[in-house]
Amino acid sequence: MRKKTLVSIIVVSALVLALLSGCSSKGSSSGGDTWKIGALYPQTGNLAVLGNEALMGAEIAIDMVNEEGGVNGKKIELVKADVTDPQKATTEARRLIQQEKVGLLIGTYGSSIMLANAAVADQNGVIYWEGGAVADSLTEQGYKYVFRTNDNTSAMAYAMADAIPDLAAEKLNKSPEDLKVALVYEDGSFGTAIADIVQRRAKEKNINIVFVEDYSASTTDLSSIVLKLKNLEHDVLLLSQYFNDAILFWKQARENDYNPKIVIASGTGQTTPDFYNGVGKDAEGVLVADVSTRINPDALSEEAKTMLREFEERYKAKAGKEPASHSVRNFISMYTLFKKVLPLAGTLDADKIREAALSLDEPYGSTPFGFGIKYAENGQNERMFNTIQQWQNGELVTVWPKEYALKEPIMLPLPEWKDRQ
Amino acid sequence: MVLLETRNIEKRFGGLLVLKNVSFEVKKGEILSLIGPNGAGKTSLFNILTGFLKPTSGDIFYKGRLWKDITPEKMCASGIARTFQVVKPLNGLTVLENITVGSLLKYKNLRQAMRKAHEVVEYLDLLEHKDKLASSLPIGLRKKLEIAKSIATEPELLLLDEPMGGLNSGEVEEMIKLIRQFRDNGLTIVLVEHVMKAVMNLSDRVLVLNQGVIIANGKPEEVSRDPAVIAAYLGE
Amino acid sequence: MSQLLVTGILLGGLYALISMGLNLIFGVLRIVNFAHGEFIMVSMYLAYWAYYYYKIDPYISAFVIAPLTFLFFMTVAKPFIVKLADSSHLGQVFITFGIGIVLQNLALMLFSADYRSVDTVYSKMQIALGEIQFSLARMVMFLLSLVFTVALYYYLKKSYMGKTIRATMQNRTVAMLMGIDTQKVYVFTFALGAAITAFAGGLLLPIFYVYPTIGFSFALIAFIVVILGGLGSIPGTLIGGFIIGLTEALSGYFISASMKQLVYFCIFILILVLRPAGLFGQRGTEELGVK
Amino acid sequence: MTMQRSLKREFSLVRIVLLVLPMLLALIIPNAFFRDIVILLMLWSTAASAWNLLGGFAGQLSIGHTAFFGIGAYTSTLLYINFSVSPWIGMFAGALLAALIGVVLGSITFPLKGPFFSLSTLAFAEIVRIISISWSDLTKGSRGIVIKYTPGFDKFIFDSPVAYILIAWVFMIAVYCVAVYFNNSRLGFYLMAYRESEDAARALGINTVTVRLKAVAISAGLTAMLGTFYAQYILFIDPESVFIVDNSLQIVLLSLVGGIGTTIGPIIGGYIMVPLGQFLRSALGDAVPGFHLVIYGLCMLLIIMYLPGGLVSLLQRRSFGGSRLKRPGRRRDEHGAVGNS
Repeated sequence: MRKKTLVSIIVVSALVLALLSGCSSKGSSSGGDTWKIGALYPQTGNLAVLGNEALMGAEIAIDMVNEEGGVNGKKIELVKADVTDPQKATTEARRLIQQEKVGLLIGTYGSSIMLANAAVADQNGVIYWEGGAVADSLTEQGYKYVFRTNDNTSAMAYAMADAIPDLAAEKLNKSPEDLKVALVYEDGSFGTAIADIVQRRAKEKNINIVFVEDYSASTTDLSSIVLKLKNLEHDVLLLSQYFNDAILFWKQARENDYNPKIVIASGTGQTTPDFYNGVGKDAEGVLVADVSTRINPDALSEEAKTMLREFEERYKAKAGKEPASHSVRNFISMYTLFKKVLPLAGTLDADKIREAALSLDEPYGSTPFGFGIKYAENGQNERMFNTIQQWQNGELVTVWPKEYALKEPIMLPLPEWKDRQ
Repeated sequence: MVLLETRNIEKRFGGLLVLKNVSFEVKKGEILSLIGPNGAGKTSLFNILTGFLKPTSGDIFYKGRLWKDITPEKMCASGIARTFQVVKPLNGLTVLENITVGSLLKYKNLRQAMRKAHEVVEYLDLLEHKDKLASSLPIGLRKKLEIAKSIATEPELLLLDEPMGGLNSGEVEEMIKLIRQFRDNGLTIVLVEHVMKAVMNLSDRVLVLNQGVIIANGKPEEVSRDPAVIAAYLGE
Repeated sequence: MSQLLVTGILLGGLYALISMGLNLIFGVLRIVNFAHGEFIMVSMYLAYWAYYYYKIDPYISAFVIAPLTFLFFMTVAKPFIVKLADSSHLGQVFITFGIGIVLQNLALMLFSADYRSVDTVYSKMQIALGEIQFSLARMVMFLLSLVFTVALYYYLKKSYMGKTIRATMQNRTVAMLMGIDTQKVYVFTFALGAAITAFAGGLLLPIFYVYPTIGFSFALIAFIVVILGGLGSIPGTLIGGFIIGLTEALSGYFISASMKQLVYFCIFILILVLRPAGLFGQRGTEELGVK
Repeated sequence: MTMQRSLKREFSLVRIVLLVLPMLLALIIPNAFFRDIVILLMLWSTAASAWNLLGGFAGQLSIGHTAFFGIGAYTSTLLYINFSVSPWIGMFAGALLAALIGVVLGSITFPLKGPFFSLSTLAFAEIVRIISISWSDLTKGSRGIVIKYTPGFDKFIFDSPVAYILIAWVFMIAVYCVAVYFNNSRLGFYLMAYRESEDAARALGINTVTVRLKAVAISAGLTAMLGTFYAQYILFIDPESVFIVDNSLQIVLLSLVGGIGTTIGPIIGGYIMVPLGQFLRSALGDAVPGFHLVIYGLCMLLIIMYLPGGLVSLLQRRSFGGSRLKRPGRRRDEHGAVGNS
């Protein structure tokens, strides 16, 4: 009998544990002189790299705001949660709202997590402020309280397709119609989404894609695709890859002496310093479609420049490395939220915030990406875009479009491997 | 009348011929002992009769009809129960439950089956052990449980594979009594056994198998005098 | 085409090498080691830090890391292995799976999720035979897999320890009766397997890159290779590696890269059903120590 | 007699309390997060006991059950999205499909034992996952499917968590009753016999093929129904969340912690591990990334290594978990080939 009670005790205590895990809300709920904000980012598992990268960007923005005395005198208190899949995202989002009494949710990286966060926030009448994930689907759900300052998949895919005439056709002196384009992507949600839109856009611009293939990012070998491409006559290679596979692909391209003439990648695998660390000098010349802070300064407002300078100092101090676009995205989104939207709203009330956000109207160039700010009814910032950047001596510099270009594109077409050192 | 009959059963494992045209019959109500040196093919024969092995050739007649491609479950359902020389108790279950699994063959309803199993338990006086886990039993009781399980299926023909192997003399005596009881209750029994004492005073008929061939078939005392048999055991 | 075959074979050698250790642990000891991938991951990190701090080349540090791993399992982790050997296979799955979780997230805590790789001179070197190209690093992996196969094969066949290991694999009880200290054999074999795995991990570094969750995909492949080749059969593992390597290259090339895993999983199930002992395992061995 | 006694045990006071407690607590405490945990807890406990029907009673240790879970989720969702079939109906369609696939898989992998069966189920689950990704015309691939939030009973979507709590609870009780039935019926006894020794079972007239397939079908079907529940609760499914191997392992882990092959064990396992994981996640969420999983992993290790029979082994003499979780090879003689051949 004693054992029975023992087990029952264990079970009950576990349930109490569950209750606690909810009620163990740290600090007071929103109100007083702090505002509690919930941060839902994947910090473990496969999405951890960019999840933590993105979170850091948000944290820096909040540090800055707090050091300057907070929003209308209210300090921002960030409550972090590790969400690695939709189920955990749903649970944690509920916890932050119900238990931690956060007045607002921010996130994230990874589209499935983003969708889960947004759904909970919108159901609970709380604002969800997206700072990193780019899937278009976020703003296609008819949510009322969901906003995204940064770019979306379409912007990225369009940039990839639209740059082909200038960066490929011109350099190879062919007309865009005659170009043969190959498209390779990882079959995750991001890669698939990019691939779909790129193909649609290419058709509009009558650029003909002659080869399309996908693969699982978890693979340990990509030689089969590399060899297919090697035996395929094509001028441009479009890539949409995650991390490990981006490095693996490029390493194996060299191993198998596959020499693409022009490579335009979407901004994930090839965007971060990890890619350069991974493949070293071989990264030189690779084109990447992404947002960038390495753009022509003349296109930026003074505020944007100072904002960027400060961010980069803080980031280097914090992480000891160069920031990737994902942290900057979150930084800018959160900076906009805390510096522009919340002061205007003066409260965490969702409708007030929505009102304030919709009323914003800032010209292009007012953020370090060159974005303006003008939210559409569906919450998407319309004044956003992607540029094409290129790896030049270890850093990504914008080379397209002209008005934002920092440097001229080099190595187009790419030299053969044997001619590289 | 004849309950079970085999005609020129032959079995080879690869090149090795373990049974060579083995033909014999089992009459209803008798105790037939199957003896022979190790490796004579006794267990193989059992496995063939119960469908655990397919014979290379030869026919098996049971209750007058020919049985093609037989399986253990079919044979058991038709009234042939067997025990294993290396006993196979259902370790995770209690003694009563072990036996219940057997009685479930005839009694679909668990409650009846358990009641039936309980009778078997009393019959084999395992009462004080009925709630023990099979895995916790000593070898003597395991052998008994092995038989109890098969009895519970209410067979007509019972194939016992060395039920007395590893038992002490006391237990052997008890086992002999038990087997005789079974026969008196109308069961037909085929017994593979090395304990000659048991074979001699139990069996109505003895079948001697040597290197896959039947070398003798008759009353115990005749067989024990048969020179071929003595040769087989002592070796030329 | 010839290029494709070469790539497939080289990949096969790589797979064989990372599976060799698992073949000892799972194939011989029947310990279902779900932490195999994490063993690889840890050794890759060790190699990485050795390179990062002391500029020790992975090919050299591998020769240090492997013995260290061996010692670690012979001494510190010994009681754990004994415990593992006594649990049911399901118990083993989850003990090792738990260890996997712990290791993976320790790595995350300590080293962050960043992708780390080394840039050695040879990691980019190419050898060209006419049309056919291949990377030096992969070639080294391939050759070493051959060396290991031969060495391990003869070790298990000829040496006394090898014989006791095989005896224990055949029948633990009998081995015990024959006065073999089966516990010692278990620990030794496990440590040996772990050491080989660690060695392979170090060699992977110049070709791949390391991050906390890299293990899983390797582990799955290793299991497939071991079962395909035959449990406990060292040459089998080599062949199994080649088969998977080629399957991956060919199906990826002729069907589709997204389908190649599908293809080898199907092959895996087929082999399991049609010839559970694997291509080169002796029949019936798959039943040993398994209910 | 014995029968009633065993039934009394299955519905003893302690157990009834155990089974009802979380549901009641969740109803009393109007705390959405707590309710959320209780719902997930009941969901996974139920999934674990559904697995246990096959893994525990029949000893077929599948680590691919997420395949059935996902098949259930996708079947009902696709029927709902494309043909606006009510998920209530879709749920049974999914169960049927999963059961069929389970039977096919079961008959293919019939000869496999121990780890080989487990690995084959793992491979099977991976195959299903890959198909779900690449057959994107049907499944929308990796992008996953968002189920529009439109409350309504026929739509299986509710605005109040109470509904989900009750449904999840009914599922849990239903599956518990199935487990009790297994434990006290011909089928259950035959499965246990098969688990303990296939030869002995066959010698006692048990058609091991059919009983095993029955178990697979029931287990797979019930798991699939839970997949539907998951989809309707989270309102978003994608291959990475419903077909991922972690689900399979989680399901087995709960049974293992609670006590395999027992009726109440898997449920207790869920009661312990789900809140634990959640507690660590939220308590250590602010700490270094990964910390909470390290702790979780360690807890899991301790329980499995030092309580091989699961928590239930504290409760019952008769949880063969202990005897199961000893390496069978130890008692080679009982698992050797038939007879002495």
